[in-house]
Amino acid sequence: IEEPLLFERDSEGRCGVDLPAPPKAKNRLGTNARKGRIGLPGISEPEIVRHFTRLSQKNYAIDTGLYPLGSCTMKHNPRLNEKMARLAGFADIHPLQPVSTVQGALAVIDQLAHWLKVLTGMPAVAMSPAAGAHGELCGMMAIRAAHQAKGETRNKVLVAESAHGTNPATAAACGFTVEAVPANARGRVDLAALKAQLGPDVAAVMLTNPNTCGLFETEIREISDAVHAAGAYFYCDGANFNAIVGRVRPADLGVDVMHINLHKTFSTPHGGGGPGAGPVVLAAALAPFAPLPWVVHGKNGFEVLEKAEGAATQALGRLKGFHGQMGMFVRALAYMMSHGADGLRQVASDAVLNANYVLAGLKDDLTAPFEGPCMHEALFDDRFLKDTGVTTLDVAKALIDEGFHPMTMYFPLVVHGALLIEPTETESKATLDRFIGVLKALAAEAREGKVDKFRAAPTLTPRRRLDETSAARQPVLRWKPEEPARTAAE
Amino acid sequence: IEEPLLFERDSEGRCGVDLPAPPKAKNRLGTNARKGRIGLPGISEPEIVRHFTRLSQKNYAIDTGLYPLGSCTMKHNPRLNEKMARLAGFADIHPLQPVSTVQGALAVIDQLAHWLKVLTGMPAVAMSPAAGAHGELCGMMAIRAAHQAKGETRNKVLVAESAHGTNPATAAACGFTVEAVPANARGRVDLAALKAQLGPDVAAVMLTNPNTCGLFETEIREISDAVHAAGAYFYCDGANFNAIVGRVRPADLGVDVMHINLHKTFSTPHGGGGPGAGPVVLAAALAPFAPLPWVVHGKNGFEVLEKAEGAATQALGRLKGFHGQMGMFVRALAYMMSHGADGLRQVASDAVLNANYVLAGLKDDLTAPFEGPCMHEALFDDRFLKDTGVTTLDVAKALIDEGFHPMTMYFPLVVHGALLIEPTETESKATLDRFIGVLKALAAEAREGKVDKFRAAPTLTPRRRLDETSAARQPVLRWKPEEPARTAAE
Amino acid sequence: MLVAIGVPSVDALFRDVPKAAWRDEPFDLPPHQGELEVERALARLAAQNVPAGSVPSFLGAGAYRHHVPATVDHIIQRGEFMTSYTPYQPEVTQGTLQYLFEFQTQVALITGMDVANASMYDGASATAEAVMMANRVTRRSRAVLSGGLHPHYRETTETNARFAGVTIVAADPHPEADEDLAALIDDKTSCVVVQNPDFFGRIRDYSALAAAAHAKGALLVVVVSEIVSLGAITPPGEMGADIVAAEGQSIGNPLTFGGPHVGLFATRDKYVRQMPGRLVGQTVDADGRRGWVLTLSTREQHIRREKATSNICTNSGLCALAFTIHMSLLGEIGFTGLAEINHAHASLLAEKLESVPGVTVLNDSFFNEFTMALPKPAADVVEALVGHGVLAGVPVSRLYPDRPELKNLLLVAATETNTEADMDTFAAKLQEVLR
Amino acid sequence: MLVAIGVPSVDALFRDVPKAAWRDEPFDLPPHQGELEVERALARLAAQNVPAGSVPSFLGAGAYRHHVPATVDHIIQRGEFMTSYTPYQPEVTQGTLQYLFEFQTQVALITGMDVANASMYDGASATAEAVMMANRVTRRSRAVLSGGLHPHYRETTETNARFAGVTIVAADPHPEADEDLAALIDDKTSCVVVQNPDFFGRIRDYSALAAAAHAKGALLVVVVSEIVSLGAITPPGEMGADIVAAEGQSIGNPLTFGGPHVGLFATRDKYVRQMPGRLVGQTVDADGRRGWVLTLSTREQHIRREKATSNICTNSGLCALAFTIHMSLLGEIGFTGLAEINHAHASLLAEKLESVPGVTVLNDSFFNEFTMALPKPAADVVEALVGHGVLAGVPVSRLYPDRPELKNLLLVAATETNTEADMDTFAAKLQEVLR
Repeated sequence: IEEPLLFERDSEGRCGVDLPAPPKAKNRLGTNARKGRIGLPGISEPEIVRHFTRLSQKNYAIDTGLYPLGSCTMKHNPRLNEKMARLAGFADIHPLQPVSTVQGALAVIDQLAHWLKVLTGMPAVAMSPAAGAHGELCGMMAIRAAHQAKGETRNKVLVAESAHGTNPATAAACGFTVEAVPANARGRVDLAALKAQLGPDVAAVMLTNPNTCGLFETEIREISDAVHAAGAYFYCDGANFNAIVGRVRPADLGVDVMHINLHKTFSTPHGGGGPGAGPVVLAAALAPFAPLPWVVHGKNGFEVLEKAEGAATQALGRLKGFHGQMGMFVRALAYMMSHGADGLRQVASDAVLNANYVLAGLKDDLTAPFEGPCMHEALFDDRFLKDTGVTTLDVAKALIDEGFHPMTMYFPLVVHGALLIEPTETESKATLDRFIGVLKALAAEAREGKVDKFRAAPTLTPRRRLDETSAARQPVLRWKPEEPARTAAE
Repeated sequence: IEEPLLFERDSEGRCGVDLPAPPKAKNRLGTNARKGRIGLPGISEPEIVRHFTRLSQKNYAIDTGLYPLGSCTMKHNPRLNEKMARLAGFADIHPLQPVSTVQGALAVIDQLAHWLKVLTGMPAVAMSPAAGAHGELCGMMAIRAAHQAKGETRNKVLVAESAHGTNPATAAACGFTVEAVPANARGRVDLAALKAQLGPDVAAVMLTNPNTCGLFETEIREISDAVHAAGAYFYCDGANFNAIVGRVRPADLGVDVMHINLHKTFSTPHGGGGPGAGPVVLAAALAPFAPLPWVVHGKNGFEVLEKAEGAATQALGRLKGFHGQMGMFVRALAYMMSHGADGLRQVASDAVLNANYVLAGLKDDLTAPFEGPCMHEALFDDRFLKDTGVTTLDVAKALIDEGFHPMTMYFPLVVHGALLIEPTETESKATLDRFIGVLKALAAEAREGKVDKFRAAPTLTPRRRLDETSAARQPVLRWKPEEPARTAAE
Repeated sequence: MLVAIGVPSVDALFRDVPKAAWRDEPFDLPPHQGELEVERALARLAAQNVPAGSVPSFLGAGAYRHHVPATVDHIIQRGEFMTSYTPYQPEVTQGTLQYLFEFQTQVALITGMDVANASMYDGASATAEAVMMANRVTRRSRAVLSGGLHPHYRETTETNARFAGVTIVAADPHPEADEDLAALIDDKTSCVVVQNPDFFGRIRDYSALAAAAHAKGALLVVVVSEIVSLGAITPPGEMGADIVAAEGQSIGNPLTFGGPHVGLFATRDKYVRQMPGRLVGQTVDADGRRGWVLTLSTREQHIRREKATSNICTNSGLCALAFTIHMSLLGEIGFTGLAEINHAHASLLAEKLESVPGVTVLNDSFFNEFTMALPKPAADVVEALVGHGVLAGVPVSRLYPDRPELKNLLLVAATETNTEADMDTFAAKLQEVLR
Repeated sequence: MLVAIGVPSVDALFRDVPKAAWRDEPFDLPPHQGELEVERALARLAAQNVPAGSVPSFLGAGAYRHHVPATVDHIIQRGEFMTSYTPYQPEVTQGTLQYLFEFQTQVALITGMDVANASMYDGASATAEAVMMANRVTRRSRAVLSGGLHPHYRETTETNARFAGVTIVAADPHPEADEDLAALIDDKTSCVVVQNPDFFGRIRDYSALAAAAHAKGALLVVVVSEIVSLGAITPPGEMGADIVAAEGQSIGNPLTFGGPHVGLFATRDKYVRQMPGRLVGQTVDADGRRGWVLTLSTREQHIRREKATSNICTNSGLCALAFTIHMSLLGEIGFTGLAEINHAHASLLAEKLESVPGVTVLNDSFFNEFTMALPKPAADVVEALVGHGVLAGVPVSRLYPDRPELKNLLLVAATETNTEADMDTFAAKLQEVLR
């Protein structure tokens, strides 16, 4: 069934809310009152519930099936966390209430910070970044501020070739020039190349570990030592922290700064693209530069430092309004408390176990570019599709018709036609077995030359393949009313 | 995608909850502790969320589309009501807490009772019945108790031919014998026949008004006068009260007792078959017999009479545990407060308008057995299918493939192959137009002889027509583990 | 729309209504209000109640405060479940039908019975229906009720019986003496109804009573008002029960002042066609694929009208769904584990309260609820403890006001939701009040 | 599973981790807890806060307490929305894509702009991105900020600017004087950033400023921190704005201590390829049916890496959905009606507070928030009023501690959620505290 746009519905003069009459009071708007209609449709509440319910049914989600997007960590989102975030004591407090009236909220921030610091071994954490990329921005700013405080001008940042696109984008947003560090044949950073690139102009090196090939950087200590010896800082992209949480502390690997995607490792929902939260843990050398606000212990409980003064004199400034993503903090803390120190270890173990099970199950049918074991995700390239006429994209779309969301495609860039599969710890063996079986069958069909089937896929979805090229060439980014002229002609 | 039963899932030793360890304490269970396994599967929380989410997607619901089940009144269920029912002050109170600690709950019962009394014009209401049929039981018991109190033995109940099946079943459950009252050619009760049936052995007459043909009983006053003259009581089935709420008070029609389905007229959700709530309004003559408990105004606020003594000496007893369906009361009261006296009138007007619009739109293509205007639902018979080979059932199933839930079929019994359509007030004209269009097209296809298409329908659903006969012949009412013998043989 | 219908006004559509009964003005009730105002008004009423979770609370007597996982309420609110009707059109309601089939299976498993229906209004009305069913099966109309049956269940059964012309023989309630129900069974008796754990919390083996009943051609009906107990004690099916009527609220459903709750009803295969209520059965569709339908509807009122097994048309669908989800989450380990914690908490509480001077626990055995004798009227003690911020339990006199011999008895329950600190508070305050 | 993989233990899979960094024992953190216990612990923390809805509350300054219809939170919790990812696979995420397209349209309509993106983190970060975008469009790097810009927005912009090498010229905040921003624009200026209503609540016509900026080749960025105002005042698009950065929290989203909120971002068609953030566009599928996809991704970091328009990878999806649903429910009548009530409440409140001796309202115009001068430091007054159970507003000194000339100023907001009784309480208690 087709679902029209809200703006295309029968709507004459309806309203889905019932507002009280305004009291009589003087109009003090001044001379800038709105004139003319906005153009919003008026639709009844039942129709709106139905509209969005039907739209929701056009979505795939963790709640409907496996979502094996490598590097995105689509794990189960416990409903307890949702319930906790909606307690009036968290959801209905204003960010600028007197601090005496929000001590519990500040305690949540403080407790979450404590968990993050212990789990990473780092002495400080900046809580306000709103998402992973925002956390990267925060981390790179802290690095820049630290160099500036030392009177150093270092303008170059080395970024691993396999890095998420946000890494170079972030470095550029902070005014750095970016240089790629190549990968070696084992899918890790090429240590010799890195050493050659390091120098007095390098402010930082940005790596992901486990990296985006799903591999642990075996020479991580050698890397961090080299970075430090060169006077640079080691930024670790924390997107894959879920592979080692409770098992390995980034501080013990020589990491100076790392963001943590609460929506990946700590299960806050992805929400169709946000909101996220990206707290950043900082080594002692970078801690003084953490952005405002800071939550600190004071005489009368928690206090909030909102200006660059006192202990926060070197703070790098402010990254967003208010205190950060409180709603996400509550969810993440609920997750941590539910799992505990023991449960979080188990998370990492199960995530790695599941990924290796997929790798083992598929390595004979697909082609794995690097030797295992992998960490939380299994990487394949498209050599198994060679000469079949079928592409990575085709496989992904065919998977949709089998009832599964595709894996991450064409990333990381270091292998050709990448297929990056991350099952996460919350999937059962039965689900993985079914997924492996389907992929094996698809690989066989590709070998058998069923190109047409692949090209046509998906066929069982609300829409078939969409024309992205024309969408970008002639962008239609909003609904517009039909031209009055045309309406009149009809 | 097929969804296995919970019991068929991979489950070795899992558990979807995390319980604290029990404290050390003496075992005082005695000698009857459970031995042996129960046989419940153990499944993780993510798998369970997915299981039930997927099951939900196999359901049609008001939230997904028009649900025009005549006599069932499937209207929009506002989410505000759900939110209110979940306030801790309502959801987390024990029914036997000291009354001083539940004054707000008793106030809800009292306020809802007030609304019901004013809307029906009746002086009393019994709140505890758990559903419509339960309310009928309550009403018929009150009638029997009243006759007994007068020392009369009247054992016969007259029930309209068009009545819901619950009416005769209820009368029988109270030990009455049941006699049907025929309908006349206008789809109303045959007054002359009724008068002839009335006599000193008749305890009550049970009618629905508007009746199940969707028609208002034009001679309702004459009927009630005759019933009263014969010393009997007039039980009105309130299932269709939504057609006249805010417009007509049953008391003004001579009704002595009527149940009210809160899930029909007052929008509490049907929930796939319950829970409902069926308060019963009572005339003064029947009020003393209302079942326990009674909520009354006392010196220190509200009090609860739980025994047949004092004011409640003649109470007919108890119909269920505790106080009735509190959760439903809160929802219904929220609905009433939202609509107000003015909004409830509008509900009736819009419900009747929508039904007549459907009647007008379809009367040339389908066959209407009685002349309009109708009230809240439009009745058709199957004359329009004569000689087509297509049945009412076929039309209903074909409607499913067009994205609509079928109307009520083969009820009321007074017309052949009935199709009873109730759109309710919460549907938009656009939706009704689409529904009318689809039914017109189906009628045309039936006339064109497309029998095969009808017989095959539905084809777009998770299941096609199901074999109800074999289900009843060899009932399989629960999952059972496979026979060990067979497992061993495999 | 009026033009299409051909009337000048909506009021014209109501022309069949007698003039004298037509009301042109709104009734004397408040006008409509916005969400904000309704929410404010109802929140004010809610605030006039003391939520059981806001204070140490130990009430049971047929309604128990358990922890319901957040997942349960999340799923039952999905519109596809909540705003669907009774699954009369199975092709588009396989979701509802499958969970009800799963529910029936779960109920059968935990009660140890062959088969269960798709739920009833509550435990009390299920008990009344069990007696009616026993009458149909045995073609007799005399039922014997234990004094240990929950008073609301007894009263509900008596009310139904009175109007259906059934004789009820009810033993007196007694918290300590064992009753000889076998002696009350005669060859007109359709059934004997017992509760386990009984109203006073005692756990009994009814196997001998089952044999005695069967010997006289009567059925044994076993009632369970705290379903969690079945995770720890012998299920009725293993004691020879013919019908089980139970209250399922404890699994998945909040207290909600006593309703809606969910009645469970199970029996033996051979009696299934006399069972009241909805039933879901397995079948196949036109393509031979497994599916589910409402079945055996020839027992029901919409087919058999006055000959139906009962007048019940609704089950407690959404509450049954909550039960099914919670039970699925628990599974074997969780359900038995939950029972274990409940018993341990109650045992610990009993120990603490027994140490209060003047207090005696009367039970020789119990699950998560027991009866204490106090040195003064229990209702007064409970009222006094409200002032100390403790909801102390249910005075037996609340349910048996007419039996002075029970007036010092207090029913006390503990579940997994009670902390040891709560228990200590209770014991300390009780001691203070009794001093 | 280990057998299939061919390792003896899960730990063996971690063999690439350096021994020195491998931790065999759990960390020094609490062990796992059940739902019941977690819920109890977090509820205890929640109870240490004073919810704005539990007392008369008049805080604004960029976060506003509005009534969110129950429908909104119901729908956003549907698993298909909440547990879905960024819609990279459009065939199975048309639900997310369509609502984002609807969101973009709503934002464009209410701001009076051509086009909007699929949301940003919040108003402050959107403002910083607006300045960066203006730099890209104009190839300049000097931005002029109004003193009426929310201090958090200014600080965020300054922080970004500092690291990106952008010059910021910021006017001083002043609650009464009109600033001459046109005079600060030179031919190196990329944009001038104003807020409407401004931080002090004043409503301004920026048409002349737009003309002045355009004359110098600079863009006008208009910031809106209370989006409901656009139901009552002239939208930025009609004043010549080139970019609008706004905070959308007021529609559909709770306060939640300041986050997550939802940034709105709109611009002119001609600048769309310089716009940061996600964009959904209309297209057709292989069968020619209308559908939606993420588009213009060549602006984005996963394609262009260090050349991207911004490093932003996430939007505020679920908050944008809440916005879309609430806005749909409101519609034209509701959105303008909501604005009307907000203004009327604020006007009534201003009247009541002005009558308190010593209090002056400084605004010549306002929407739902205004600035009052008090006879003593506003922070002290607010603190004193906490003791009287009133959350009185935001002292300007909370955001400008370093400006003694502002220390007696109090920002006070009223929305549809404030009753007249709340306002009377506020006025009475304020009078008491000032006495």
